[in-house]
Amino acid sequence: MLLIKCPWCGERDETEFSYGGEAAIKRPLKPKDLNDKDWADYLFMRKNTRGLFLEQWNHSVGCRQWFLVERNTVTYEIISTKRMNSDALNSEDSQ
Amino acid sequence: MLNENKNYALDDFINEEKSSLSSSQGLGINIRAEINFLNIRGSINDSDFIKHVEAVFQQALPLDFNTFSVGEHHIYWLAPDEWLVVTEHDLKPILQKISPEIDLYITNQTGGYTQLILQGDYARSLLSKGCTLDIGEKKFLIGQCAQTGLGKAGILLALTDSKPSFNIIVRRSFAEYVGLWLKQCGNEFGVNFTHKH
Amino acid sequence: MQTNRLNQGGFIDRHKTLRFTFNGQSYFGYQGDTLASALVANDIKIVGRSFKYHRPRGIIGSGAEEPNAIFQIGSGATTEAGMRATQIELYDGLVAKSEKGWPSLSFDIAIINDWFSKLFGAGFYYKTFMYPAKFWKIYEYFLRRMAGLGRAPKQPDPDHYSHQNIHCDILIVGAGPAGLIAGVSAGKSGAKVIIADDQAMFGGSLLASKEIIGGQSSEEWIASQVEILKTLPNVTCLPRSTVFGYYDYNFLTINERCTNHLSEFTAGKIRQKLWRVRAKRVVLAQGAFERPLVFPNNDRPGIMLASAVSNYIHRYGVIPGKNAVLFTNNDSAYQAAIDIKTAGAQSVLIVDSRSEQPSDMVDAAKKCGVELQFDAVIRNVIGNKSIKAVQISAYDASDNTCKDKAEKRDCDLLIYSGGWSPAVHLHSQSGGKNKWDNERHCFVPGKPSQASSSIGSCNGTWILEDCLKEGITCAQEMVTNLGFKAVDMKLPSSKKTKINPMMPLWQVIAKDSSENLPKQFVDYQNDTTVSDIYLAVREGYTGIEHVKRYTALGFGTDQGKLGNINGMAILGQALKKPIEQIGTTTFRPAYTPVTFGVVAGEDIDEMFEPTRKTAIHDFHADRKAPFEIVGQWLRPWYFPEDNEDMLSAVSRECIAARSSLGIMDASTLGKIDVCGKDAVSFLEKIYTHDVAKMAIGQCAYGIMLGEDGMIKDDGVMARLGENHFYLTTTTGGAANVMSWLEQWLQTEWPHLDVYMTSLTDHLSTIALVGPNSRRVLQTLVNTDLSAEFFPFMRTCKSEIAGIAIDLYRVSFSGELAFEVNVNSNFALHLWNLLMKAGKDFGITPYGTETMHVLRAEKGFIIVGQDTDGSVNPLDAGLGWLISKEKDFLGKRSLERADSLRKDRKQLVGLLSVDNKSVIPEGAQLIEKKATSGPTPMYGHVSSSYYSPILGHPIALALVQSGRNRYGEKLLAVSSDAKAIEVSITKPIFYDLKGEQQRVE
Amino acid sequence: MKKYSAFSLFKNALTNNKNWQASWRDASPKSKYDAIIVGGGGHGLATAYYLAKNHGMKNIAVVEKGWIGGGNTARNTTIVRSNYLCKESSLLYEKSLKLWEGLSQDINFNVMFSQRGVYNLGHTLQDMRDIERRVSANQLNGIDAEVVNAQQIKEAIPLINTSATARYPILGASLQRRAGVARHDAIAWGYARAASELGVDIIQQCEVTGIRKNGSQVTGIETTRGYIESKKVGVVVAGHASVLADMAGIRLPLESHPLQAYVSEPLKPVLDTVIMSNAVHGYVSQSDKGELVIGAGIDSYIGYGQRGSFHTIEHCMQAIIALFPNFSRVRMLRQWGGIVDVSPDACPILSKTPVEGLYLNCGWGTGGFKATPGSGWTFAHTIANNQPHELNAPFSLDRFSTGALIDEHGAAAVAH
Repeated sequence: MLLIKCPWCGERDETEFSYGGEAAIKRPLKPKDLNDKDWADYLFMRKNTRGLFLEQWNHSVGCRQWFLVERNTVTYEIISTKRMNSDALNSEDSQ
Repeated sequence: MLNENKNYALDDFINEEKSSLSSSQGLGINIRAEINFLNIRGSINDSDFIKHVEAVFQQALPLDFNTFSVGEHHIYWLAPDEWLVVTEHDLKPILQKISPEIDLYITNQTGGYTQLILQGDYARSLLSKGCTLDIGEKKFLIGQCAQTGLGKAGILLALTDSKPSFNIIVRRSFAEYVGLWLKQCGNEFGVNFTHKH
Repeated sequence: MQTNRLNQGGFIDRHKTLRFTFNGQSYFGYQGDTLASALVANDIKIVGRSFKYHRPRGIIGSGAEEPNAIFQIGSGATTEAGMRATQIELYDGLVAKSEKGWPSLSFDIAIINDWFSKLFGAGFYYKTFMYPAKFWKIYEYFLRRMAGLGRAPKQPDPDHYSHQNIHCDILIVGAGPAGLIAGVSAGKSGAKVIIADDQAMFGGSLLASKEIIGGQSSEEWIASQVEILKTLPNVTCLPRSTVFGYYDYNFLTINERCTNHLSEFTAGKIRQKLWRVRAKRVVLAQGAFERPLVFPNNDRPGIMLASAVSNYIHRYGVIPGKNAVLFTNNDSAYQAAIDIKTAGAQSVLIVDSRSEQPSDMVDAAKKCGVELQFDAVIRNVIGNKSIKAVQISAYDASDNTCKDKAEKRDCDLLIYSGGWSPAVHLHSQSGGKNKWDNERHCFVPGKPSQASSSIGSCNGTWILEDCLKEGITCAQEMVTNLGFKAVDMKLPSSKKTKINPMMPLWQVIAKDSSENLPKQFVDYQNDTTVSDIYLAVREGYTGIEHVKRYTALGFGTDQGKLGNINGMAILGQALKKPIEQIGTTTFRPAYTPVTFGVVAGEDIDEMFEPTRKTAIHDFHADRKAPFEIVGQWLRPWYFPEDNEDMLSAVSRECIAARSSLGIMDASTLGKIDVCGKDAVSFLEKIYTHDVAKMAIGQCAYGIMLGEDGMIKDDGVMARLGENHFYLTTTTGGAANVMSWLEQWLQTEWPHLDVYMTSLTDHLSTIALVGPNSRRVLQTLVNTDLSAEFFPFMRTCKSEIAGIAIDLYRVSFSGELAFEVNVNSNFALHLWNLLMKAGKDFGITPYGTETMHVLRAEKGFIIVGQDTDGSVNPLDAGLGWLISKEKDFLGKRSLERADSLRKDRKQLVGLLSVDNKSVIPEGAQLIEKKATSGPTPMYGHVSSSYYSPILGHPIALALVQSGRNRYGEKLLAVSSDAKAIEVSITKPIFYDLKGEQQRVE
Repeated sequence: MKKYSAFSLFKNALTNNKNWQASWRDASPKSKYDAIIVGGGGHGLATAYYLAKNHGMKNIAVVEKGWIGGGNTARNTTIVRSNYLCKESSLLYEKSLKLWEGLSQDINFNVMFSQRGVYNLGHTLQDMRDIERRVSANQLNGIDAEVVNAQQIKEAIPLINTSATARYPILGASLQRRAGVARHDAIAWGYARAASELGVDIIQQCEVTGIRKNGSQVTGIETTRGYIESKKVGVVVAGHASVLADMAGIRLPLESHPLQAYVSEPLKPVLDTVIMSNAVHGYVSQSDKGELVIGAGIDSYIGYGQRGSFHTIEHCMQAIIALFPNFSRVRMLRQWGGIVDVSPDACPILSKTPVEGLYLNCGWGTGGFKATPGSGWTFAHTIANNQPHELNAPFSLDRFSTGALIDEHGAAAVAH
């Protein structure tokens, strides 16, 4: 049962949040320039990391804000949570 | 005559409770009628926005997360760019004061919310049966509010005094569920529904 | 007759006699008894029959580890299965039945399993019952009836269960000496403390001991500590509360049994509570389990753990036997010998596998007249329904075997102790590993993986003084680094006993191999014997997980509390490996079983999920409209008059809407207010049509696609201002769409200045539908509703009887229609006004079914019914909505190879050729049934109704390259194998030109 | 290999069961194999068995990082059915179901396949439309299926709550009578024994740490027990598929989620069939041992921890009590979690890969157990012939580029 620190509302029970999956998947600026394979990569291919993983959560029952969570997918330990527009996102390499 | 702020969602429910429920044992629930709700959106980086809101409402806009300000109205923080005004005042004059020049976006939510007031010694115990938030005396203080879950509904919870009194603001279509929930879980403590006019 | 009841002692009230029945026989016990202690008091030897071999079994333990005394309690709706007599507090009228044994406990016909047990070795069922194949059903029928412990009730549970969330600084699990003193020192510091213990009384092992602590008797000491805890407002004491789960982030679950000890059913009371705890720190002090010893026939009734004997004597004033033999490999068991001798046993002999060496326990035993025999073991037990005697042999530590020569010793009780296993279950659940300790010969908790620490005997600390010390220091460390000021606690003095190390004796090994000896049980509950483990190894099941699964070791309802360690050690011997290389076993919740009811809590029946009603619900209910569940909402399905059936009601409603005036409650639609400088550019990315080109006041039908190009949701949207829009979504999709939009906005385009606010609850929507809708509405509003001023697909603000409204001239029926949005507080009032105003035109309220018929007649789709996750806009015939110029979500996917396939399924209309059969929704469309192999299917029927206005059935379907097949005929085949001939048409049946909705 | 039978049991009993031999050889890795299967779960062992039996390959190894059958094979709720919506899925699962029907005899190991029927409940009008659509499709695909109404359900399952006032009333169900449950451990041990007999090396405690390539051709695997050479490597590791694929530089359209289940204490027979309800997220059957075996919905987040969150269990309990109000006093004995790899279209990937000689079998989501024999059968074919069997051709990796997804979301929704 996770305990997630919303960057605005503080620590709340997992049940207040909804999951957004892998973070920092940048939508291609010109989709029509992509071939089918590259488009599929963006659309479906995922890191599905075993270990440290950057993901998106939404405080859906609370302030409705989407934010970033760095979490170990094996121990479930949350290393840090950050607001969307913080540097973490930008530093993350985009596919 | 039509009562403009009556929340029909709970109406039947309340009537039936009135007769059936035993007197309070340190716990009471009021359904608050005759109040208006306004949702405000805007950017806290926009000082004009903040100034204008405070001018319109004659009251400070709570910029601290999960707090509310009390004056002529209750103004609750909902999100970094969103607030909820709960007021007994007529909305027309307020809305007229709003300048189109300012990036302030306002929606009337009066029909969208129901407010309950939960009061008494057992209020905390009752709430924590269905709320995972830590609302202990030391943790959840007067002037604090939080959007959280109660049972399977989302609520806005605020502590207004040391009785303690909690304001529970819930979306209209979930109000009946929350009412039922409070009644069922409140059995343990003896809930008491009254309809305040 | 309570023949084994002592005249004094124990925490029981001899003035409160309680009557109970066991297998139909009446007995008496006292207030304070457990069912087990009462049975022992009444000298009941056989309490059950074993799982596989149906051997007679007696009570072995006194707590959660008891494998044999497992009963069905009560009857009817309130019966409970699998209950341990050792954990049931006796109450007056308690009814208990043993769960096996037919025709009777003392004579169980299935004992033949025991005689032919060689046939039923580990995993025998994998090797037989295979031939002939079709007989398995019969074999299984009998196997299932042999298996299973108790019976589930047949009626709904009348009891109530409750949940309680609680946050604390420190949760202490177990109120034995270590837990108690930790609780006191933590509590005094002001930290918020919860201390839970699964027993009715705090005190743990001290309840059964005569220790002196700080000059007080253990009884007085417990009382004084509990007193302190009770006076501290920051401490919550939870007796009868089992911590059964330890999850991530120090989330623990406690099962408090509130009324189980009072009766089978207590009306108006909560039976059990689930405490959902978030603790900053956790102290694990649940104690340890004593291990049995493994030797031939070690399961006979009259064999009991040493700790259990002391418990029965001290806590319940019950003496389990008169002539006892005690078999041990360690010092702790000596206490039981001393206790039972002091309590009045005629003879007590200690058989110790170790050589004699001076120790306080030995002296104490000798002093009170206990006989001792060293370097000896029990090699067999005589008597099968109750123990008559034991065979004692000399034990040769050099080659670890016992000599053949045996002497017989009569006794009516065999006490045994194989040492102790710390209760590392919760530590293990929390993610912590356990490590084998070769001094203490047990698993002890390794490094905690969460903010917790183990103290006392569940940390492998046996000596009382050390346990108390650990309790104090642990608590003080915790409170200090939680920012509280630790209070000084002085360690209460207690007797320092010198104890000699135990001797690891996992199995009494004879010269002859164990297969040839009588059964030596490792796991009593599943009848797992030493030979089963050797057999598993022989057959290649050598990993502990394999052995456990193959032999069922540890898979009983005691989850191996007694047998696991012995089993692992014996496996080690079989593999000639040290036990630490066998690996540890991980424990999972529940520590002890918990009822489904308490885990479910209050959220059952109508509270299982919120039911949402519109502001106009009362009207529908008054009209006795049946409701359709859509998402969480209740929507009126149709409005029967008198005792109309559905078909005639719907026909009446349809005709009214098409010929004069219908009214519908559309309030459940999702409604979203969108504003902000970048509202247009945001919505351009979301919708497939050109949003920028919309004039202010204009409405449009819009669809949203997922990035995969498939239709996600649809609805009317309107431009209310330069940067201000109003969107509607489907009823079911509302919440998803809102958070989906927020996700795109916040995570992909955070630079956009857009604000979205839900209006779903604030606004109710009333649709006025039909040729007379304008005329009637015009009588109520000042706004000019003529086509000239208010044409199709426009919106404006207006007012009815002083109530502000938003008017939309849109149509989901193909008729002239208006949707009225109004503050929900006024919705019912407004609805009634409209009903009144429409009276002369026979205004007819209609529900979702009529709405479906009307829209189907026009070929309007319902997302989720006429589409699923595999339908794109072109398939649905909505290509006209797709903007050529701009990009939008999902556009790129429409150009993938598969999206361009010519033979994709497309939305079409269907008419039944006989012009009267209504095609079942879901029916598959084929040309003809294949004589062999799969029949090719070209599509399926998504919507199908009888159209009253047309006087014949209509249907919508998705058909491969359907738009090229107009006129073709197919067969619609439904699950009842009926086939209806249908012809493919355009997906529109009524008012093909769309004149009604645009009518001037 | 000594044949298992009532007679062999009897014969061995006479000799105190001392003459039983090992079910399978616990082999050590050789330096080179014709084919290596990574993953000693049911699917991997079945693949090895059919490679040897159907395709005559003898020099094969199955490498398993722990103990065979210790992953999802040991952690599922053992439901076997084939009543899927899409032709592609239903034919694959039906092949599997047919193999189940003769499996105990084929591998001479009682997998206790119990064809007690599976009910998929419908609670809304849309549920019933979807059920009708799926059942009629099943029938036309030659798969037994029928639609039953609430009353028929009540007759078959007297304890179920069919009250019309229930929060989610039961309107009807699809029923597949040939569907049922099986014994999870037996499937791994039985295939291992049969494969071992055909010469397959079963290598436990051997974790793969790398996949070696020469250009685009796989050449072998690095393991904790050394390098093993092979030009054909089949990866069948369920939840860990992405991790293994990554070693070969392949990205997959998968997310690994916790899936939780729990059992009650063993009870006398109380439920003789299998009930599934996607609307309320719970499915339940009773094992031959008497335990109620109950599965919950998957947890929302990616998780390799073989455990999920407690509220998922709570919700599932509420669902089960909604269906069976009399189970409220039954007690939960043990709960656990597995790791399921979920694909975008809720269908598996049984496919060749961009790396020559590397084959993938993954993406079964919550539906893997039932497919074990069919998965092994078709995957073996794919590896042996370096091209897919007609039954698994549609489940290729490149369907995600072309967009030719097999959409089970439509009506079958969650597949258990």
